[in-house]
Amino acid sequence: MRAAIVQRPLDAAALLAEVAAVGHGATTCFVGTVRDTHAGRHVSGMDYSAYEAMALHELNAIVAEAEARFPGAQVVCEHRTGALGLGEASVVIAAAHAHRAPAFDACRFVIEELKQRVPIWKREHYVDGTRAWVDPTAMAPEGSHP
Amino acid sequence: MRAAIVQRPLDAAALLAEVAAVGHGATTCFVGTVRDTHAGRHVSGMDYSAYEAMALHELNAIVAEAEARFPGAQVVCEHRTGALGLGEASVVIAAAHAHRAPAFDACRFVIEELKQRVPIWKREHYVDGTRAWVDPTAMAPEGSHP
Amino acid sequence: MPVRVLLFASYAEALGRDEVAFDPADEATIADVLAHLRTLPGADRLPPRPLVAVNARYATVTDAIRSGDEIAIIPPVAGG
Amino acid sequence: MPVRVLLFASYAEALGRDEVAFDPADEATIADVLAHLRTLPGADRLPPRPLVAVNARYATVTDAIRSGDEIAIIPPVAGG
Repeated sequence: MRAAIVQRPLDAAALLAEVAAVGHGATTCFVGTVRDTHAGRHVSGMDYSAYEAMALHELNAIVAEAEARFPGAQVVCEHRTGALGLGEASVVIAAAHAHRAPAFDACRFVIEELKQRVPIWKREHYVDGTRAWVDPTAMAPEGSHP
Repeated sequence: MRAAIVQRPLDAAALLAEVAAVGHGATTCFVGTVRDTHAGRHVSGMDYSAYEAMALHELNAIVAEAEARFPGAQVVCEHRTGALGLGEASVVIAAAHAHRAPAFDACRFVIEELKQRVPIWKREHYVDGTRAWVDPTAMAPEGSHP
Repeated sequence: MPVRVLLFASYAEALGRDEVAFDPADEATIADVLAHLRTLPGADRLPPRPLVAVNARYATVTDAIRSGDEIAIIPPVAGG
Repeated sequence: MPVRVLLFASYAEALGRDEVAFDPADEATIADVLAHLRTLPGADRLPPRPLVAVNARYATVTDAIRSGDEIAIIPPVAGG
């Protein structure tokens, strides 16, 4: 298991390779990317910031919880901070297991927990030049994903 | 959407890139790989064969069903046939969507359906030199994944 | 005109070949194809009700077959 | 000796700074930190009960604080 907060572009293939092992028959990954629309507004980019020490602690805790909840799973997660353009990856999670159900479930667990408790924030930049902090607690559930 | 039966090594990163789009905030992938043990036996490799025309038809149908069931999802799947060594990928699925729940669900749907209905077979080679066709219908559920 | 009957994986191994020709009578069904296969050496290793396909689509044993059809007897699938 | 109070994202923007020093009385709690913050310009944009952390771990407002602690006021998280 490993978690990191990084300032460089993410590499999903590298994380898939990191959890690969001949005892694993199933590997899943999740890539979260900056989308061009949010809550009906046209987005041009996103700034991610973090309380880095705490975010790293929480992310490591979540990855460890995933491996404890799905015994045999190997999980790695990297979250990027800084200014990201449209389509760039903000988070990548890779999870491997002997079998596919826990590989999927471990990956899903990490992204759901990450969104609940890792102190990372994002400010959207809109095509009209304005910007706003994203507050998932203030949005309709439909608009709050991913 | 796209599905293929191929005889070359699979490239998960290429499939992730194929479904990427600025309207997609979430991309998932599943990679199935040859495992070193199965039902308690030590595996040294695997031969995959297919009724290729029918397998391609079923795989395309499954990918189309995934996109219909999860509107907005974009899905691609490649399955490899031939002789595969330990750790080599036999199948890769990538699914992208604006939001994460349908991205995960579409990916999962494809692998579950694939295992039910795509006419592909595999023969395991064991470390002791013997080999056997895998019959998921004859195995305990625990040993039948992935 | 005969139909082609395709065998795969463990079934091909059981019968020692991956294709069988069968000349169906009028109004023949897939059941007739299976009955013919069961006369061949090794056919005792086929299950009572194998999956079947006609022209690369899943079918049922009561389905009619036509001259030129490609029939397939499908072992338990194991993709992924 | 004062504690450091860290502000992030929309809260840092609201108060126009990302760190505030606060010299706690004996037996002070995080509630006292928040009460101090609410005397500062822009603090009306903080919610009634923000998430808080002490030394990079989630905490509750009734938790005691100690000299040298790093207190953080955590806006709604939006990672991923």
